[in-house]
Amino acid sequence: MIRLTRAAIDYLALTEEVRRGDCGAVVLFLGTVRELTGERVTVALDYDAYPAMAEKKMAEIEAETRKRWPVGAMILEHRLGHLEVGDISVAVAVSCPHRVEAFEACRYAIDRLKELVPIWKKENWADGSTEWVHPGA
Amino acid sequence: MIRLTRAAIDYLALTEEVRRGDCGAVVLFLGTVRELTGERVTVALDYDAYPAMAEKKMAEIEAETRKRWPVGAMILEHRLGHLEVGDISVAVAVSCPHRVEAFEACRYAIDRLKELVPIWKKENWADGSTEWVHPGA
Amino acid sequence: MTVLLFARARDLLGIDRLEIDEAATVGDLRRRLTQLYPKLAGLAAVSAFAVNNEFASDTTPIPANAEVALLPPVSGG
Amino acid sequence: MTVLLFARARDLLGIDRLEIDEAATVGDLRRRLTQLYPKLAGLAAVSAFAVNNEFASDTTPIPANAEVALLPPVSGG
Repeated sequence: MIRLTRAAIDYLALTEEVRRGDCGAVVLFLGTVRELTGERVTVALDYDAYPAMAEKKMAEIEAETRKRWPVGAMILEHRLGHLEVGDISVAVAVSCPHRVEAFEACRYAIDRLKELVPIWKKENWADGSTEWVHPGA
Repeated sequence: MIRLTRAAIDYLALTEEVRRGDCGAVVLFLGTVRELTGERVTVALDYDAYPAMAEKKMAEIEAETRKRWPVGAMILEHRLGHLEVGDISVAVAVSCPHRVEAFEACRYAIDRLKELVPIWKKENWADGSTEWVHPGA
Repeated sequence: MTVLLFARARDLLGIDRLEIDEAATVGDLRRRLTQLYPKLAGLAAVSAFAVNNEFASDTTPIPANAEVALLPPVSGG
Repeated sequence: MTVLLFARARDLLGIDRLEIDEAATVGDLRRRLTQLYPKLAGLAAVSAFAVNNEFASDTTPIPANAEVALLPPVSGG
């Protein structure tokens, strides 16, 4: 299951959703807004998306992940809008029968999400300036 | 931080404890009681430990993990006693500045825990029999 | 045709979409954008394009009524 | 000396610790246990021992008043 949301990510609900009797392992990844990038201080991030394509790509990532590992349940959820330091921007929860699979599947899903999903963040630096983050641009 | 407990593991509290402004990534692993092992049906597990040594080994694993990765905060918690299918037996929560480190550190900690910590589980099979699990014995 | 703009591309032009004559391929569109909007040139050179919600290469044809988007390097997560 | 027992070892003997004459090394203790408690022999052969909460090899000496434990293969997690 995939979700784009403007509300705070409720990772407890999301983790409960993936727990299953036939899965002995759950791995949850949370991406949170970090205060420091090198020497620069972030006060907030704004996340923008191309929603229709982002949802399509996230659904494809779920399908690819399920093809490669015996996933019981998984949820990819990304938050959009204005986030403060410490807020959760993305959560990936995966349950699998065994732990190695659950770690690999969760890591694959977040790695692919960061590569492929049309979502962008704008830094709000402590000095008042802002800057879209476009790696390599 | 490490904990042995006979109460249900509150992984929400534990995850909140590791979230930090200087860490952009949290990885949580939950081990849960799986219903099926091959064809056999588990109804419950009993976990026994050598508590003093288990706590010592868990503290060593935390120290080793912190030596290898830039861990912000981490908690290893293992439950003991009688657990039903779906209950959480172990939780490892790790925060790091970046996600690759958080995944590796969390996985290392749970892998080492399963190798080194003197905790044992007894299967309670659906046919009423019980059996201590001693890999290789 | 309409081209959707996001992130820095939107800020550079101050609009979230632009109207432009039909282009046969993504490569044609990229060249056209670069000529018409010099401010966008540097970013357009390193951006991807999407045609109907799928990543497209410069040789991808653009069908009539396609939904086309300029996608600067992504930074979600 | 006292040897703590856990898991299947405890169930096999029906007790959680046993008293046994001092042994110089873990190897001596392992042999002694195997002779005195034939029921334990198979499991003792594949078990680890701990001396003062640390894994010990067969050559590890056992100090007086050490806390010694027989550790069948672990299965926590």
